[in-house]
Amino acid sequence: MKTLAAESASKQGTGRIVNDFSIQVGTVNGSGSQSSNNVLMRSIFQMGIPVSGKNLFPSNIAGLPTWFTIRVSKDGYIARKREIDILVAMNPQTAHDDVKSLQPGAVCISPAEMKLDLVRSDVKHYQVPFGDLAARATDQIKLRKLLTNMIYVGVVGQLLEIDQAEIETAIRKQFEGKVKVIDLNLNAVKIGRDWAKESLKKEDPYYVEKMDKTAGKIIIDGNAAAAIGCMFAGASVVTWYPITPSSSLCETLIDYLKQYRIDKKTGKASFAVIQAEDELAAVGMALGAGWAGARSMTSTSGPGISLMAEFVGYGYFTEIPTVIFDIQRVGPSTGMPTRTSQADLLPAYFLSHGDTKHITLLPGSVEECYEMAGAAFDLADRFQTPVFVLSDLDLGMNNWMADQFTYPEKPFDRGKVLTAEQIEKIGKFERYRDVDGDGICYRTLPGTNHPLAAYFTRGSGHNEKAGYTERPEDYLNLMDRLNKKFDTARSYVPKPAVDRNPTAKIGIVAFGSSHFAVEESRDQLRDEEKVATSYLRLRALPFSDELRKFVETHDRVYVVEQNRDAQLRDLIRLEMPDLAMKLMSVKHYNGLPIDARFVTDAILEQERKA
Amino acid sequence: MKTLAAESASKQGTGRIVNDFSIQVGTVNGSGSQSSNNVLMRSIFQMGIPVSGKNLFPSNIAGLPTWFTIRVSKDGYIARKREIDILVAMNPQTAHDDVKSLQPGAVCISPAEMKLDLVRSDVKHYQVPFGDLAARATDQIKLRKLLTNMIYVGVVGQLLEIDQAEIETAIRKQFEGKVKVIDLNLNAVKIGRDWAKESLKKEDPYYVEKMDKTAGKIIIDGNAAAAIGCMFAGASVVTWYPITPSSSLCETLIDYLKQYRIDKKTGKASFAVIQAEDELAAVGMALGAGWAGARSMTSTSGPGISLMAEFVGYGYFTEIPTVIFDIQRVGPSTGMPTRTSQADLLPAYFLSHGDTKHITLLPGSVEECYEMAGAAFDLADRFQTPVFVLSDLDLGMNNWMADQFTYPEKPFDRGKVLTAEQIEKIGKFERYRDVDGDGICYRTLPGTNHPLAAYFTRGSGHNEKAGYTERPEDYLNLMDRLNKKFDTARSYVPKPAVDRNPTAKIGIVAFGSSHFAVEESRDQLRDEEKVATSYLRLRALPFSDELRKFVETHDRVYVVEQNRDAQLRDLIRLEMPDLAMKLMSVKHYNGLPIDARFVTDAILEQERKA
Amino acid sequence: MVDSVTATKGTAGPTPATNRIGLTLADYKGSPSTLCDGCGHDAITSQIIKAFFELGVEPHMVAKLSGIGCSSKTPAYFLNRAHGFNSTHGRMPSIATGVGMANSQLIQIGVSGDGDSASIGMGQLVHILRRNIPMVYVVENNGVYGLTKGQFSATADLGSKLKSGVMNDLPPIDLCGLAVELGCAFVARSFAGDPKQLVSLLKAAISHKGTAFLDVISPCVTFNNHDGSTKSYKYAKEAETPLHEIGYVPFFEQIAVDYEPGSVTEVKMHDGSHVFLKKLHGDYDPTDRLNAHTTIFKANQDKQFLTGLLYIDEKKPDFTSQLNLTDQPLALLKEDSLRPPKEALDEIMQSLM
Amino acid sequence: MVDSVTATKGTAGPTPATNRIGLTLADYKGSPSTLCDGCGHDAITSQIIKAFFELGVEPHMVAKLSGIGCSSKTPAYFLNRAHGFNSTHGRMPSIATGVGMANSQLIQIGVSGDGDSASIGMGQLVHILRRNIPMVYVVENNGVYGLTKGQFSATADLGSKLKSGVMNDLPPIDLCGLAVELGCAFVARSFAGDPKQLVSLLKAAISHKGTAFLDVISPCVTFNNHDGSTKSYKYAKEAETPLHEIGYVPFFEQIAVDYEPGSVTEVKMHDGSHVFLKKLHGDYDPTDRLNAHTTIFKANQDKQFLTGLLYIDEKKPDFTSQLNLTDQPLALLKEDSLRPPKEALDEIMQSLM
Ligand SMILES: Cc1ncc(C[n+]2csc(CCOP(=O)(O)OP(=O)(O)O)c2C)c(N)n1
Ligand SMILES: Cc1ncc(C[n+]2csc(CCOP(=O)(O)OP(=O)(O)O)c2C)c(N)n1
Ligand code: SF4
Ligand code: SF4
Ligand SMILES: [Mg+2]
Ligand SMILES: [Mg+2]
Repeated sequence: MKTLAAESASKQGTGRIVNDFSIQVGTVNGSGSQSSNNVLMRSIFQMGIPVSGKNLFPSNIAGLPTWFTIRVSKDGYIARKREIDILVAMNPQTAHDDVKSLQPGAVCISPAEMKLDLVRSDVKHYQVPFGDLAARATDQIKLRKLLTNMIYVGVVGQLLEIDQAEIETAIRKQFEGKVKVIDLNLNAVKIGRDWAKESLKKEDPYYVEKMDKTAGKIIIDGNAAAAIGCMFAGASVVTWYPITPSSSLCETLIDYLKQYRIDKKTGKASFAVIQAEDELAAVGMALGAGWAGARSMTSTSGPGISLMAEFVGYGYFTEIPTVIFDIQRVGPSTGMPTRTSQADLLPAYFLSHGDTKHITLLPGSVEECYEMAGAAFDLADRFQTPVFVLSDLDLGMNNWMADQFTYPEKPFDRGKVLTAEQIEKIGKFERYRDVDGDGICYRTLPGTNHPLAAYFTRGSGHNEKAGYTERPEDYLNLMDRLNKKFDTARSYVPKPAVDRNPTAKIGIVAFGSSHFAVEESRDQLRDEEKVATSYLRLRALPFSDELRKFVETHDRVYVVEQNRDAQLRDLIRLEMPDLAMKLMSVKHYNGLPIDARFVTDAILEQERKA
Repeated sequence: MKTLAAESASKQGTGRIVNDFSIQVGTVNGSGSQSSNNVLMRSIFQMGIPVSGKNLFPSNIAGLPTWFTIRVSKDGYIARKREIDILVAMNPQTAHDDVKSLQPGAVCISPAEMKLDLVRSDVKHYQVPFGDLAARATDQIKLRKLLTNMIYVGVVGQLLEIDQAEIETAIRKQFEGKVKVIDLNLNAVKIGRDWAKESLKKEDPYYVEKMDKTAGKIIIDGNAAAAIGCMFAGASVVTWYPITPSSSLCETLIDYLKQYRIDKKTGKASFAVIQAEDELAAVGMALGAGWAGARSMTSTSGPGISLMAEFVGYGYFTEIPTVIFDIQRVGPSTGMPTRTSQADLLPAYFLSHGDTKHITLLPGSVEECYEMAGAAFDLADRFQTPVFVLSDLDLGMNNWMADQFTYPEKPFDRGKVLTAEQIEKIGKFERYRDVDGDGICYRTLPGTNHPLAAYFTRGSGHNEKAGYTERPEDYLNLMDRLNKKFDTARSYVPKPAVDRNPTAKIGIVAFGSSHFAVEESRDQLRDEEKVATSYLRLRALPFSDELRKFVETHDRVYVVEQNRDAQLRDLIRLEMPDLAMKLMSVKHYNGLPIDARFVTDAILEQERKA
Repeated sequence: MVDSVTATKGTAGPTPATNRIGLTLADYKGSPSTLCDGCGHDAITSQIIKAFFELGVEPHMVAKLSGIGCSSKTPAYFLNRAHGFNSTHGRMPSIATGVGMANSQLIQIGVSGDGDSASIGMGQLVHILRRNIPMVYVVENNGVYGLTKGQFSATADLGSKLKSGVMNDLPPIDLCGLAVELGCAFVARSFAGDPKQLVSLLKAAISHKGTAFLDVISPCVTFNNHDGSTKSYKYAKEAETPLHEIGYVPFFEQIAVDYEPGSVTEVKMHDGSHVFLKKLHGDYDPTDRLNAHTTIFKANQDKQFLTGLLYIDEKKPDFTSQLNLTDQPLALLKEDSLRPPKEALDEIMQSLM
Repeated sequence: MVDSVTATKGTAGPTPATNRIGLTLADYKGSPSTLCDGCGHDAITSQIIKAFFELGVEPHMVAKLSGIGCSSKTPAYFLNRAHGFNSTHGRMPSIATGVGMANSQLIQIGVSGDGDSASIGMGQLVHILRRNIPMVYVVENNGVYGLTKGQFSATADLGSKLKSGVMNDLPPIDLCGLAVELGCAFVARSFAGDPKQLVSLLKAAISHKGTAFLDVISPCVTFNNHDGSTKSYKYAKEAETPLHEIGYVPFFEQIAVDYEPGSVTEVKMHDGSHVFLKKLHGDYDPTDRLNAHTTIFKANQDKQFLTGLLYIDEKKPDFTSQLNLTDQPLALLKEDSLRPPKEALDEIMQSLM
């Protein structure tokens, strides 16, 4: 897997490099290295230094290569960085390739017996007798593998000068309350650290130093953030079918719901969770619940989206609220289930046969995973339609530093629901009549105690009274109203985030997890190449006015996305055919998270031609 | 249902109108009027006069209103005509609305007891004592309903002066061999005709007169045509799940296969047909069969396409040939199952999550339903991918006059399949290696007796050797090759049919069943408004060069299609963003077949603004 | 006649004009049917209307669901005052599951067809039976796909013939056998041509807490009512072998039973209603799951068309109860119950720092 | 030991280095497994390799299929010389059906998981069993979704616990019970930890013409091998109750049986092979479908883990034979058989004029 640790930094050995490097740990999945990597990351975080963590894991359960990368960035960059500065090569299967792909001058920490110094002499090797040290840490053969992971934490800690106290705090947090485990691990770290202090001579430039940039910040993945958002948005019927990388959203949500949404006194739950038999059933259950009035949701990934196609079209046509998370992974088909992608944008937006399109939210940070979860429920209820939230594996499953989430101030928007009393007052009720002229009709919930309240929901042609019809004008009326409703949604969905640079000739448009790479790339373009850019981060479909203005006011607009077919670029072209030729494309689609250098290079290359 | 017989012709009562009018029969479905309407249509056809028949039926089995429209056109126009000239109003449920929607001067034939003359006096009424006449035709109460239908055939025959001999021939053909039935029906026709001769005074301008424009022609629906195409293309595994309006394709195919593809001596079949449990299974079976080397196919409509989404993406990604017919009906969701539409273009083309796109054929006539069925199998085998054939209800289920089909001259193209002998010679085999540089790789069939022949098909990431991979470069390599293959397909798929008018400033682009309305509209534009047009009929996706040239060489190009969202217009805009603003849209999407007047009006309206 | 069980207290005889909540039969009707004249489905619709009327169920508390097919159109033809949901082909069970979670106070009745449930819907059928979601699940079984013009379905009997003469050469799926196998706690078979039995079974099904599964043979007069069909009126009438005569006494009526000891089995339903099964041909214990299965198996072997309450287990926990939901339906909960307080968010944030 | 049945003619004892077609065991191997060390699925893989080797099946005439899951990865780990098809989640049966139609000479073996077959794949499983498509269908049943990290599947026993302590409160689907209910003509249950029984059952399954269904308990060491699991090695080993000892004599070996009369049941397979069932605990007639069902039901009631050949009916017609296809596989037919002559088109055109 030579690209993974690829393109190591060509840092020169002169001077100190402080709080600006990346560490990659290559291990075997199922070997328990996750705790150690977490401890390493958190210790640095606790020192006030911005960090982010990316886990590159295989689509199996145990025994295959895994890489965990910690980026330490004093400037707060949290996108993937291509260059690996410090490699901890624990996996004999990949160690050779991993070390080969480093740039001269990088650091390699490895088990002594691997003899990686024979593979390359132009990187700085620290060779560690992990076996001996692990034997010192425990008598139990079984535990040695696990503790070896903590030993490298000690070694790295010593080399980088991570505060030992912070490592201790992180370990206590990691193994909350389990005293024996904590002691064992602390001891292992110490063994590693002590050995390193005595035996290694620091001959590389990498150091951490305390800062104050993480105070009040949290570390969280996007799926957990979305789960929290769902809970506070009042999700009450949650249906799901396990699939990577979406499962952890519902699994985390279940944990939180059990903790915060079961009445302490009565033991009664204000939610129902169902593990469905598949995605067709999951979305069917969500639609049934949405129809009956619950705040319903489901979460899936690409293959699930495809399976939901028929039902999602049903939801669009019959106007039933529900929220569908798509945590995108690499497609088509099964694709690469543990790699990231943004290639479901177009398929989700147009999901189902016939003329359909769906409100689609595009969170670009863990904060937005939290916030847009809430927005999604409100929009689903307001527009009585399935709403997609498109996250991805990088955003959903990796560790991101973020500001604390703020408690939602706005009350729920439950949309246009008529009660028996209201019907009584109005004296009539027609399910699919556009009373307000915004394309959104009133609905009633089953169980409403009024003789006029009931209506019949059907995926076949229906008139304003929800009666069956095959009349051409009824159909036109319905389809045109659905279009009008969709237009109304333009001003309700989250607006794009725009950073306009008045001197910039070129603009960048991106969405979702590409955001942090774009931010960093803009700095690179500015600092390295004196290229000023404006930036519009799209946060939802359908588009709102800002996008057109943005494109109009720049000479060229680069649409950065993580798919092969330039899906967002194309959707924008359809929205503004008159400006189509201004739209350029930057596409990153090899399954790894996009990085700033890629964006910078791609833009510069096209700018040279422009 | 007032629109159905809507907008009757404002024909004036002066002079004879010969071979240029439309007859609409309003009945109840399940009442057996289909035979009568067929006899009526065929009698005129046999007189050498171009005809076409459209059946507007409800989505149920018996008891609801149905309309059958026969268009008689000396000029050979076979699209729907909006104006009804002669109404046969047999259905009391709709008769009032039907007659109300006629234009002054139209003809209305109806049962006397309905007293439709009281509804309107400005149309020419012929009131017939159907009950009495039916009683004369038979003693059996049960049969009277059926024979009533033949009585109106007699009445219409007399009024229009249809040759009685042709009616007799048509009846003999309709009830092939059933002597008693033939006699009964002939007698009923005669009763109607005789009564009309004696009792009615001809007071309308409509007549038929013998011509010679149908010699050697056939009347057929597109589904039957496609079925014939499939049989001669060697379809060997046919899987299906019943759905309107697609079922008749497979049902007709089964009949033909039984007749022509069972060895007369051994009784052995060169085909397998499976009625699957649903569309997911149907397409899975087709893919399994295609993978194993059969010429496999399935046929469905919108909801089925949605259900096939996951598997079709699998087929794209793993490169398995199969042919999928989508006989489009009105969506979204269940929509209007017995109404026509072209709104699956974009959903089918992009079907499935991730970056996918599919070769899609767009037959525009029954001849092409036949020919493109053949082409689809060749393309599927050549490009090792699922190929869509998009027909629709209008094309697939209505009666079209056409030239006889020609026997296929080209041998099958089975694409790049290696035998054991070939592998032996080459000495190696890699399933996903682009040996020829066209993006298309070689495959082997299971059962190939060579140690190197086997490979492993998977929807997950795979390298050139079909091995499992999560390597970024393997994925890029695969996705880019699939794109290259798709590009190769541009020059293999059926080219557009272009009729360029050198004086024309505007062009029209259309596909599928819109064709005949466009042809007629062009004549209207030319004859009535002196507007010259060029015409490009698209016959497949991906696009080939001709389209760009066509757009480039016209000021404005009207894309005529039968969906709400201008799906083809948008796909063309994506293909040529530089010309995006030239593309205008004409959309007809109320479920009825598109008609020439609609196209003409829509173009003129926009031309006025242009 | 088990009807005599209730007759002793005078509730039988001509149906009264209004029921216990003061509604008339008309209040339980739907829109006019658009099915073929004589279709078995319409006969079943009538009994559904009657059952709800006689039980005095509040119509607005009913949710009526279906998939796609002629059978699945029928919810439009009963209970116009109830919300209806005509879903997609074969997917009614998932909709019912969602509706049941959102509002467990609704009484759900779902109507499906043999194509809808035994072909495309098989997966969802199996899983709703396994979960035991409270609802009445009626399959209007005619052995063909009516709405798509008469192709065989997966319940068509081996050797039965289409009008065209095409013979079915695949074995049928016995939906009751399957339901028993999956542990469904209310399994019954009936016939559209046996309204008396059907209405009693429907009432019992409505009283049951959990999935009550009814497989009702419902002839398709247009496509499967000819000689050679085993789902025709004629065949079913001749072959029907009721296991017992069924009487139903709702919870709001007093029971005054008058029968010979040992001749009637009594089942007490969840809501306090009673079902009485008067033995016809020897003993049949509908609470014995293995026996139910054996009986179905043997009847099929003997080409017998056995009807009645095949299996019942009033103790099996239903899915909704297991979830221990708030008393108020989830669908009606407001922000105060659905959004935890700010302290909860603070606590979570703290844990992530 | 029924092995003694064949031992008398000396074919037992150490496996010979080459089989009857001169291939070695290595010729039946696949790529190295990437499953967890100790996973039950790997144990089953070994027996699949052995069964094909010992039967001397031409590997290139095998098609190996699967859905998605850890279990579904295993076709990559056996028979590298056979074409493989790792399909989508739960949809292997439809692929197998298509493959079987296209080339009925292939021997198909499909491996699936309990999630793959009993959840998302339930509809297709039911329908392949109903159609009786020739193939060996192995479910590697661990009661959890291994590949997605250990959620309960629909075969998890009521009351069994996840590591986290979460309890399963839904009843399991018994796949063998279901298969018997659906008329599957070869139904067996086995255990990854019982290689001897498994390999015999696999060989018998390969000899069977029609769908041979094997439900093999296959512990997931990572997510479902703890105390409280009813799908752990420990639990299965302790609970396993074999119905009989199984011996298999392939058609190409002579039978020389040596047993007490009445102690062994013999089944003759389609291909001329023989299966011998040595009674362990009283009589068991695997050709009695009702009894098979009753036995499974009772074993479940008694929480007994019963293994062996539960049901077999060598007379049931399989789907492919019913179609009366050309002797040459459809996939290999050329234009001359697939395209009717010009006269046929002329005739059709004539009828449309
Ligand atoms: C996904 C999908 N596939 C196919 C159809 C077409 N279709 C409509 S009804 C039906 C079969 C109905 O049969 P059944 O459930 O037995 O109902 P019946 O009409 O016999 O009462 C089918 C296949 C559809 N509506 N949706
Ligand atoms: C359509 C779809 N949904 C979900 C998944 C995710 N998924 C992969 S394997 C699996 C479950 C596998 O369980 P099982 O079949 O029991 O196999 P095991 O891993 O236990 O052997 C799931 C849900 C998927 N691949 N495709
Ligand atoms: S076609 Fe058959 S099932 Fe459908 S309405 Fe008519 S009789 Fe009933
Ligand atoms: S997770 Fe379980 S099923 Fe999957 S490979 Fe590991 S042990 Fe086997
Ligand atoms: Mg049916
Ligand atoms: Mg499993």
